[in-house]
Amino acid sequence: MKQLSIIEAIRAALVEEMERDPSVMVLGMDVGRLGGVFRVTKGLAARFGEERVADTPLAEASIVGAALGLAIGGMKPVAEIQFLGFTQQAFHQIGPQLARYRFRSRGRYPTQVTIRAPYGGGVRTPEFHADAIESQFVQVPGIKIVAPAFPDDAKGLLLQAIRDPDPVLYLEPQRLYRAIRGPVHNGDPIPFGVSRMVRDGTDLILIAWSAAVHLCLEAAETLARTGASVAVLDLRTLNPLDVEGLVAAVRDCGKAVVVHEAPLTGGFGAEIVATLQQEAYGDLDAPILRVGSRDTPYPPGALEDHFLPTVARVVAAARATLEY
Amino acid sequence: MKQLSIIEAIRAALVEEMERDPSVMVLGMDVGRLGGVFRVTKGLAARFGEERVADTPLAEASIVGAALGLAIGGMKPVAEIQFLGFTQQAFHQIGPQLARYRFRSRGRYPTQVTIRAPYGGGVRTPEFHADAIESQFVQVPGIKIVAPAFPDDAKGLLLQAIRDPDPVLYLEPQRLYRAIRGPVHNGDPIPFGVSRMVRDGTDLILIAWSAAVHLCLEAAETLARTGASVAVLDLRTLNPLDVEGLVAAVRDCGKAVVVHEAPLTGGFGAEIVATLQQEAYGDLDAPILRVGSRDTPYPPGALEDHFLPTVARVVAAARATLEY
Amino acid sequence: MRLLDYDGTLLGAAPMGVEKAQQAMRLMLLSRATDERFIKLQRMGRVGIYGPVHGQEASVIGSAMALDPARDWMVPASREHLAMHVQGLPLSSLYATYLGRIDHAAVPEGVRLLPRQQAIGAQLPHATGLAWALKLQRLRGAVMVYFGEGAASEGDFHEAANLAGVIRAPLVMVLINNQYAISTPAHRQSAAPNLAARAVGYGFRGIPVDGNDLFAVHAAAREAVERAVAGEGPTLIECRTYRIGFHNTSDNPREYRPDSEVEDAAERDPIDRLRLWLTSEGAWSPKVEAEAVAQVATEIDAAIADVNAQPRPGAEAIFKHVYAELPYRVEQQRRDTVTRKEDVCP
Amino acid sequence: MRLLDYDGTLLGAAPMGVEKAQQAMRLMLLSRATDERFIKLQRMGRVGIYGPVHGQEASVIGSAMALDPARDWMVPASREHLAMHVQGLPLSSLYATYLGRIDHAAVPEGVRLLPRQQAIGAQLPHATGLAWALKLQRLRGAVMVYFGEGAASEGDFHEAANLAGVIRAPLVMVLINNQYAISTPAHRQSAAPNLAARAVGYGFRGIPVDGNDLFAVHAAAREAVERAVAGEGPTLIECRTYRIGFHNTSDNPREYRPDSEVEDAAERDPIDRLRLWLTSEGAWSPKVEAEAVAQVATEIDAAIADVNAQPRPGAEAIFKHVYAELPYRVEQQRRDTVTRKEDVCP
Ligand SMILES: Cc1ncc(C[n+]2csc(CCOP(=O)(O)OP(=O)(O)O)c2C)c(N)n1
Ligand SMILES: Cc1ncc(C[n+]2csc(CCOP(=O)(O)OP(=O)(O)O)c2C)c(N)n1
Ligand SMILES: [Mg+2]
Ligand SMILES: [Mg+2]
Repeated sequence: MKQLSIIEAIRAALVEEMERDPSVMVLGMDVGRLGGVFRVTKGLAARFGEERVADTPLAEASIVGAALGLAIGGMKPVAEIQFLGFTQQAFHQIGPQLARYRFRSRGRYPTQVTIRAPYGGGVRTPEFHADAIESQFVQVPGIKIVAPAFPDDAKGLLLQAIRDPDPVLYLEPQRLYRAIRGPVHNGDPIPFGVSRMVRDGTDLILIAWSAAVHLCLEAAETLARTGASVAVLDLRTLNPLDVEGLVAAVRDCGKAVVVHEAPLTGGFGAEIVATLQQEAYGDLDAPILRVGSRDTPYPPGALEDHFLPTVARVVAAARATLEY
Repeated sequence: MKQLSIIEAIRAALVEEMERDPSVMVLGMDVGRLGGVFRVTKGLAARFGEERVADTPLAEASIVGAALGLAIGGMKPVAEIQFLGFTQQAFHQIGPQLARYRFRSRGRYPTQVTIRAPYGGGVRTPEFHADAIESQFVQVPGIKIVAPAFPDDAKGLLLQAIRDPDPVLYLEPQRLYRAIRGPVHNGDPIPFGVSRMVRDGTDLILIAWSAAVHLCLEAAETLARTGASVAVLDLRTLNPLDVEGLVAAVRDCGKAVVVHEAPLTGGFGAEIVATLQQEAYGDLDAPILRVGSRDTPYPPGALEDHFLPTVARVVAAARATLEY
Repeated sequence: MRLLDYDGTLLGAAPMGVEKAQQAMRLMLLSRATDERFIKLQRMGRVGIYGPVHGQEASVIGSAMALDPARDWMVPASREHLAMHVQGLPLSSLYATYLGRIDHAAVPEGVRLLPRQQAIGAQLPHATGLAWALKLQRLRGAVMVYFGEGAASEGDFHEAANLAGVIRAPLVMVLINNQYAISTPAHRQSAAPNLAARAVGYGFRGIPVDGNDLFAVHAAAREAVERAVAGEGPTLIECRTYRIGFHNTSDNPREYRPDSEVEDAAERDPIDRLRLWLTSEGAWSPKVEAEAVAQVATEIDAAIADVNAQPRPGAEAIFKHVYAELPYRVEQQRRDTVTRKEDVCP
Repeated sequence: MRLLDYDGTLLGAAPMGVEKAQQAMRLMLLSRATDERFIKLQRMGRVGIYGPVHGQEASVIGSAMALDPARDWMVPASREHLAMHVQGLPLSSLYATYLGRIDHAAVPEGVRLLPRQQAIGAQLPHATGLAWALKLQRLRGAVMVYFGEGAASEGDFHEAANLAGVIRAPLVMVLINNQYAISTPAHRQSAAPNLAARAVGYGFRGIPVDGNDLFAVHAAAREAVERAVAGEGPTLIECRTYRIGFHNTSDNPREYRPDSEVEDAAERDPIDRLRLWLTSEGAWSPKVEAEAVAQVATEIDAAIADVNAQPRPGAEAIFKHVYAELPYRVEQQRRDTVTRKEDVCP
């Protein structure tokens, strides 16, 4: 099996889908000749032409709004927003428009649009470029949210995103883009709403998505050295949420910690805790702690390690939970 | 003491602050001669002049962005966004700009801006006009979020909002604007971060803010008829959150239900549950249920009663909790 | 640009024959009668909120009639009711929105029309994208998008127009400048005396027209559509008209504008002007008008009766079309809502 | 608009005397030397990311010098480094941003300057609001705001400009059209050949100038500032220049533009042009230049040494200035972070 980086896996999915279906196209800033600021779409314009891999003006709302119009007109656009932080400029075209257009048109205009955006910290970016604002989209009914942490999932989930009849926000872990390589199947889309146990364990489960999964794996490894058996669950998609998978995992361990890169308050961790304490109340042996970033703006790169969750903080929360 | 509607209470606060401080001004669509689509600012332009009560073009991002610039230049703007749903058009000027400007400028430019916006359902508005998207702002460090449910609080909290050195999003319960009247003190600002017990009870506590408080009061009344003693806590501000008040309230009752108008998933209810199950775990005698709107787009007015939380649904959740 | 003078004198070549002008006249009467009927229904509590077209009929009908519904698309804002009908939406579907039958209000398969848009300006990038899709698929056709002078202040307008220029989209942007956005007058909306001139900043043509002149609007729109279809890119048409009615049924314009201004505007009524010309051509008379008015009333009655015969949507409707397939939790909510059968709505 | 020809010939009246032009020349050299130094520091891993001004010096310096720092305000985007210094920001504070001393980088009290903006275009409505504040308080002064031709595609540009027109804000909008937004060329950014013409759509003046001509930029900016201060409203100045350098230190322009294009542009170098004129006036020579270059290097050294003498911010810094007073939970987080003393940063 091929070993790919996440960038390569995403590119492979785009190429496959564009080969398979002529209505699939890519649009966004600098996605054409340059191949995007991270070179994710490198080579696509040369291969599929600049019409199907289209550079757009610097205007996020029109990228999303036009993608919706393109979808209504029969295309299957994959729009790149250069960094998730800049989806804020397009916010009114995502939640109230793209996500609701099927509903508003009573099913006449389903909107098969994928929005790809890199996000997350750890790479000393300028302001806005690392903002983990996924939870702001969780409260937008109608749009699915996907956040892979491994090359294989990156590919399979993107295949599904592009083919999915609903709009999808596909979050790319900037920090892992080239940092990890892994086997990538030459295969089918990965269904949404199915979490994955990426490490087994019996004492406690760490729940995460995107880059935070790797933080959890490190923390679990550290904890293993002191004899704790810690599992790690990768949610993979935030909407649909794998409620059954979560409940089953917590039932087995009785203890859980949720870890995410977004600031603590109002992060998607809150939803997971609220769901679990309702659906698995009887199985819980301790409160579910959350480890997130600090409730401050994302600081300049040199200070981000004070802001982001660290292995040490995950380990500390896990220990507190184990000892509860 | 004067009996005022919420609209009158808000207007009274605006008048008092504009009298007191010449740098306080109002801007927004139709706020001048018309007095706003709900006539909240009625009479202000005549009284303070059209420079201090300024109609703006139809462009939300520029209203918020200009308010920030006005504040940097020494004014204390109170910006009206016609409906909270249209803050989405200004989203990138609120979270990443207004809320972070103090931080970005390292304290050089504190941004004393109030954004007022009506929201919430129950009045059969067109699309977007009822959207309860407050939780999207909860994950924005730097901006305070205020949501009064009574005329007295509406006035006192708005006085505080305008005087507060930090930016404040002030949410007005559209449904209650003229529906209730109440005594309004001629007095001081009400401090943020202090919840209020609006009904005492010992078996269970209903936690809410804005219009949902009244839903809870009705539900508590219904439950009282079957012998349950149900308290109602009005949060009043979502950021800062009165964690101590919440914990104390839950400690007394052992059981709680959170009620809000926003769709269930990712609503601020999740944060309250996650906070309480961590901070008051030992005091909880049942899982904390949440009652919210359905996880769908806000439907056309004629269907909103299927979407919104109802007294019946609050009562059902409370009963399930009481019987747990 | 003006082709019909206030007194009905033709100032250039008529862009349509007498028969088509008669048809336009009937549509304008239908538009005005629809306004009257729905204002009445609103006052009776049978309609939530309604925004009349009164005064803007020439802009709305003149432009809509320039499209080929079998080839071109229409993207409305929210006040172009009858344009939607001209594009192929059955009258009863048009009315169904106001009468709470949301599924009946849906645009039928085959009609190239998007739903009404309540977020001012948000439809503009959709229209650009749709026009782009036509171009990418080498489909002959144009997209016409409506918006007000208020919407022209939104960032969405700018971004959509600029993108349309860059990709040379087959797009016709019809800006209906009715002088007001709720209470805000056009001069407080922009310091630019000529909004059509904004097109220069996007690299395409802008044309200001007398929006109360059906012929001028139609001629400008037809040319713009032809240019779009021929691959010559977008056009911005500013129809200068006046909102004689209130903003909507919750509005009272006396709070912000003098009656005299409205009376002045009423003297330039677009229907009067076309009637004068048609009459001078011997193609209209009080008798023809009376017949047309009666026929319009019958059509409206029939359409409303049709809507009223449709079942009112129940709880199920709020879960339909949210996703292709409901996720776990939403499906749970649907079952809860539907099985409780608290059909609390009227 | 052009005042200095490519060969340094003066085509009209010089908008500044020889001495001021020498000062401008020194600032442009300082700008270019700053670019070189920070690119070097970035390559050494001491700076995260840096975007050079190379090629745009006349636009940046010529406009900045038109402000009266004791009266006027400047709102930068992110590439106008030296303009910020001209406005009164000490060189060491300017450099501190790149060297991770965020508190030292703050704009000192009394300097009428906003911080750099990383969200493209977002500063534009702030500038309009600030200009509005001056006007409301009857304070004499103008606000100058910088942005690129890429930023001019954002909705924020449109909304800010339109509002400025309506309120006749004392605003000078300096659009630096350096032909690229990262890899996107200006013709893919907009189909409009003349971005200055957008001003017409907002009811104020737009002036295209040769952005490599210090005199033209300065004359246009000075007139615009004067008009703003005199209450005559906003001006949009489009400085047409070329980004000779890369977008930033992570960019490689060879991936998207031919070297020949850059070489062509380099022949219209703004520094060369001013040097030719100053030399022809007998006010510049290789010797003067050598002295200026040496002095600039000394200034840069001193400023960097000053920054390096500042303490690196610790964990405490991320909680400072989030609110006037930290709410309960954030205060808890602060205590946790600070007391653990995991000072993990370098
Ligand atoms: C984004 C947004 N902001 C505000 C509103 C509230 N609103 C509804 S109609 C309207 C005025 C629209 O003016 P214009 O675009 O000129 O269209 P007209 O009503 O005159 O047809 C406003 C402000 C809205 N619906 N959407
Ligand atoms: C809102 C937003 N979108 C995208 C980006 C990423 N980005 C950074 S610089 C840049 C290009 C800016 O071009 P222009 O405005 O012409 O300024 P220049 O870089 O040429 O000085 C882009 C797209 C951003 N920082 N902000
Ligand atoms: Mg209008
Ligand atoms: Mg540029």
